[in-house]
Amino acid sequence: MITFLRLMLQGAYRNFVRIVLKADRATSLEIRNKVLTLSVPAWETVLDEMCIGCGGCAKVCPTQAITMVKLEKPVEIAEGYMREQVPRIDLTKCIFCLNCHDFCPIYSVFGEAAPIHARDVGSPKLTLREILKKPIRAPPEKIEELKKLIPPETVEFLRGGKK
Amino acid sequence: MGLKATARKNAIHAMLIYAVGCNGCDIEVLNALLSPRYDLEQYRVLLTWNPREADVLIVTGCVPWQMAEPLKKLYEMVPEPKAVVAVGSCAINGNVFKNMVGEIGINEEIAGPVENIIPVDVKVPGCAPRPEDIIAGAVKGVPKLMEAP
Amino acid sequence: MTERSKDVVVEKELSFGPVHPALIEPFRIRLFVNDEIVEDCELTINIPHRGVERLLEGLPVERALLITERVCGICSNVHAWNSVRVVESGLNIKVPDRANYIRVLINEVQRIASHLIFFGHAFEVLGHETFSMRSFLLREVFMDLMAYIGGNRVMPSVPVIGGIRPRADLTESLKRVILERVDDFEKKYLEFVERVVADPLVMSRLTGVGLMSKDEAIKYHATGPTGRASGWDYDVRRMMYEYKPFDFNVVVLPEGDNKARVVARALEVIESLKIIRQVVKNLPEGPIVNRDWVPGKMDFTTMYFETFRGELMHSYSLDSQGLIRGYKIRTPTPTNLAAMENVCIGDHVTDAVLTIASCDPCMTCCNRVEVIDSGKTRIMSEIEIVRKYGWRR
Amino acid sequence: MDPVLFIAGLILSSIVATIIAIFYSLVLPGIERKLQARVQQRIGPPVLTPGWWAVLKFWYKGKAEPIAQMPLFYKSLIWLGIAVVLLLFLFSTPYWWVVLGWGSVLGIAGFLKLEEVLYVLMGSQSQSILTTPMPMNDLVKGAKVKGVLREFVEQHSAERALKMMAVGSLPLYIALLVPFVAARSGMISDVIRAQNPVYFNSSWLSLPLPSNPVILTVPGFLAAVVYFVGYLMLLNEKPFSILKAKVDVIEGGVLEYASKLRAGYYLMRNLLLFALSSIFVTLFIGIPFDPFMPLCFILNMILSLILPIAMAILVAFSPILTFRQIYPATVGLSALGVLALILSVSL
Ligand code: SF4
Ligand code: SF4
Ligand code: SF4
Ligand code: SF4
Ligand code: SF4
Ligand code: SF4
Ligand code: SF4
Ligand code: SF4
Repeated sequence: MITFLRLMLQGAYRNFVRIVLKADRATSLEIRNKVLTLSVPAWETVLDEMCIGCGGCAKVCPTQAITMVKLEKPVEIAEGYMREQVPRIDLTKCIFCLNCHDFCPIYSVFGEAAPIHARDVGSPKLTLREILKKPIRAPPEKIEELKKLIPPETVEFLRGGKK
Repeated sequence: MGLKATARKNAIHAMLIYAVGCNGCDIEVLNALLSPRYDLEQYRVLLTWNPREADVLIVTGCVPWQMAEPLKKLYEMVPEPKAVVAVGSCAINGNVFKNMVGEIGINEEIAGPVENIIPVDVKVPGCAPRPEDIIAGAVKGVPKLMEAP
Repeated sequence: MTERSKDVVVEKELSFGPVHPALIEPFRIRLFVNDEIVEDCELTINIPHRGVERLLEGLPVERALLITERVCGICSNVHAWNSVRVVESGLNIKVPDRANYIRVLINEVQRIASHLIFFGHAFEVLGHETFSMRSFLLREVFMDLMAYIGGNRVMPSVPVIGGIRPRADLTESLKRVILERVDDFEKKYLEFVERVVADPLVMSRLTGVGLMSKDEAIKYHATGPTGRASGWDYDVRRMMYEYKPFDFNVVVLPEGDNKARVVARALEVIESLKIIRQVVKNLPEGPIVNRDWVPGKMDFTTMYFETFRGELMHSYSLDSQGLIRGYKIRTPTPTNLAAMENVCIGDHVTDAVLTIASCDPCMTCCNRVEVIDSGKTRIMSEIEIVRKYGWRR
Repeated sequence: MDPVLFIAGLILSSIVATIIAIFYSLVLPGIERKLQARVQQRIGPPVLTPGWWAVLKFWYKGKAEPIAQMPLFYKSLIWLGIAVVLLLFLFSTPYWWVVLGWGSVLGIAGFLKLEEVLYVLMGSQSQSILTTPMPMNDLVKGAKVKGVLREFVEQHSAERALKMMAVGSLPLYIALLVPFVAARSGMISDVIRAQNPVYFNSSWLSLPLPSNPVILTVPGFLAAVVYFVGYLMLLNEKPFSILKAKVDVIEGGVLEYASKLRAGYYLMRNLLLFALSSIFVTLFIGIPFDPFMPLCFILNMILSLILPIAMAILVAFSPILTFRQIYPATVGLSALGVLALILSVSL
């Protein structure tokens, strides 16, 4: 009974403050601003700086949601290797199966931090250069499989063949 | 902006129809509606469960064949003007249930996506979409309501 | 409840759903009532059938968890985890300790989120909008944590075969965030629970309604908090090696009414918080994924798991190419369903809906019937039956 | 008074009162919602949205025929309801006090009862898609009980409305009697005379304040509390919203009203909300809603916010009660009302 009374008085006071002073309001004003200015950011689906432009993700996508967009200025990401294209995902076609994420060579071959994640989760702890330095650690059949999906020179490059 | 458009802009009743996905999207929609953090009501969108009262139908899920008929009926019940917001990858393209079939070829259980059954005005992609996407999507349906005769 | 008698005389039937504010999920409730008192209840749950088990037939096992995760958006992690546990046990894949710890962490985070959905739903059914909103607000903490760890609020996709997705690895700063949020949550949560339990109006609706005895719980196999609130001390987590390193209590309450079902979940949240703290404190160093395995032939393997609503079973075999054969899922709700149908008998209509909600239903299941077709028994899906025998209304 | 002048005044006062009541009552739900939103730690809708804009929007919505047994009858119930509430309100304004004795406890109680009957009629008419007629193959499964009447949830709501009519609103009627007993008369004019004697001979610009409002006496206060709970019951607000409990009967009989009819329903409900609050101020505080005395009716309107605000806060903190709790609650409240009634004889 005492607890009940204490809670009731406490609650009455708190809610009075809430009503009069808008105290401890939980509504996120940040989201409110974004919505009212029509600027909810789109999902960040591809981390352009990390991608090596192999085009594997576009090939594995079951719904053809990924198109490879040619870069205006190719970037040299490692000695002798140019990134010429980056993937773009059409989210209305995407089924969020994460095939692309898992098949992206930088993730699926090394099992390290994923540079691309269909759900805006890529914040790799390694730089691309470091990732590229590591030798490949996958069974040969897997590499054969990969060769079907991404250009063979890329696989060679990832294996450390082309330094 | 006439009185009609102003009135339509200032009071929007939204109804959630959960046409079977995985519970993920409908709970996110409820989150947007019920959680004080997102609070859809501040954008003048009020929750209703009555199709007779609704302006915006928020449909989630991939619509199995058993749900197709009820969905169509409910859509017919809503008086004009109305807008349909398809939330989630399930509602837009059937998600894995329609597109990642193993050996059966076509999954006959799914009559969806929602577009196959009722016209869709706004698509909110994601699995599951973030509540702020859902709110932005629901708000995007408003111009259609305002412009309707 | 009163025992379902053989020949009750019933005045009328009230049926509602599949679209209804109290259900949210599409299923049909048919209540047979005399005046306000429920005499019999039937739940039709076939609507959400998406044929998940058949979809999985013949898929490579690595891809399976992306579908199993979508069996359910409340306990996505549970389905993903249990489906990889099956191969892990069938093919003897050793999972690194660090991965196990993080799997437990995300599972307990999701358990709390799920129990808070339950409060949100139960209070909504009670008609108590404010408490419902408070539950949803408290839940945000864990949705945020899920987004930090897995990248998505609903589908964190943490487990992969042999470990966890690299994305979900815990960094030191994330650990600190988790502890801070959890401490802050605990304070607010305890206040909230104290407030709810002291509320005379809410308690007058919950106490003594929807009684389920221990025998009934066992008879209908009501697992999870539903059964434990009836005094049935059964929790699969105690038998799982993943949970061995952690110290937690299994909440068992003897009353078996709606109040007990609410309180049981409220107390389980506190136990889950305990586990989360232990994970963060004792997290071992080491690899997070073991990739030394090749998919290959595997016999039927069955794994049980304690989800947030009860016992979950996943079972399948692999053929020599590592493709899935004969996937089978039994989720907790179908077994709890029989209990739900029974416990609401003898109560008022409004209480009956509450009782069903207090068992925490979620019906995205697979559904099939056995048909004796010219002497042969075979399994048909509902769509085949309707094609063959027509749709009767 | 000259009959022609009187009738002109009657008509004019009715028009003014109606317009003010409609405009003002549509602000109340917004205030209510905003308060609840504050309690629920959120921003909530703008004040005009749930009332004003919603009604206008529904008014502009396309035509939708309700599914009902007798659609025409079902539709007319809404306009009937608005008329009943308006008359109920007008009878509590001074010009009507003398007309045929309607400005009395009988006029108010009678029209309130009529209002309650409407819910029963609406419920028995409405046949919404959300229940039995939903295209579902659930009858394929054999329930243990077969061949029973399949009832619409709205019909179930009608049965509940009937029960609420029988027991639920009793406290309100008992509480309503207290000011009349205290004034030893059945007429509203006598109630005001007992509480606010200056009112009858003050000019149109003055503000007559009550000298001995009944709410400040012990029985009056008890009755006011009982009146408040009865008010919740009559408005079907939580915790007594069993006949439109979202969890089973959804909105009950009003489920099928769409577009203009729904605008009408909102209007009816909000008018009732205001009428009951205004009657409360008239009877318990002694400040009538006199359309020809601006200060007087403004004070009445301000004071009549008390009940909706109290209601908003109570609603935010209460679950729906079932008949298991409503029966004892009404018995207790009626007893309290009777106590107030007995005490008020001594006033
Ligand atoms: S997640 Fe989307 S983009 Fe990636 S493979 Fe799947 S469908 Fe394609
Ligand atoms: S698979 Fe990965 S590296 Fe290759 S194009 Fe796609 S995102 Fe870039
Ligand atoms: S889109 Fe994803 S989260 Fe939404 S219902 Fe479908 S599977 Fe669930
Ligand atoms: S056996 Fe039944 S549930 Fe399983 S896939 Fe086939 S039809 Fe679906
Ligand atoms: S019962 Fe099934 S759907 Fe419900 S929470 Fe558990 S696993 Fe998820
Ligand atoms: S395997 Fe068969 S007998 Fe055993 S519990 Fe399941 S349905 Fe019953
Ligand atoms: S019973 Fe419900 S929660 Fe469990 S798997 Fe099925 S749909 Fe999901
Ligand atoms: S009884 Fe079995 S087949 Fe039927 S819905 Fe439940 S789990 Fe699925």
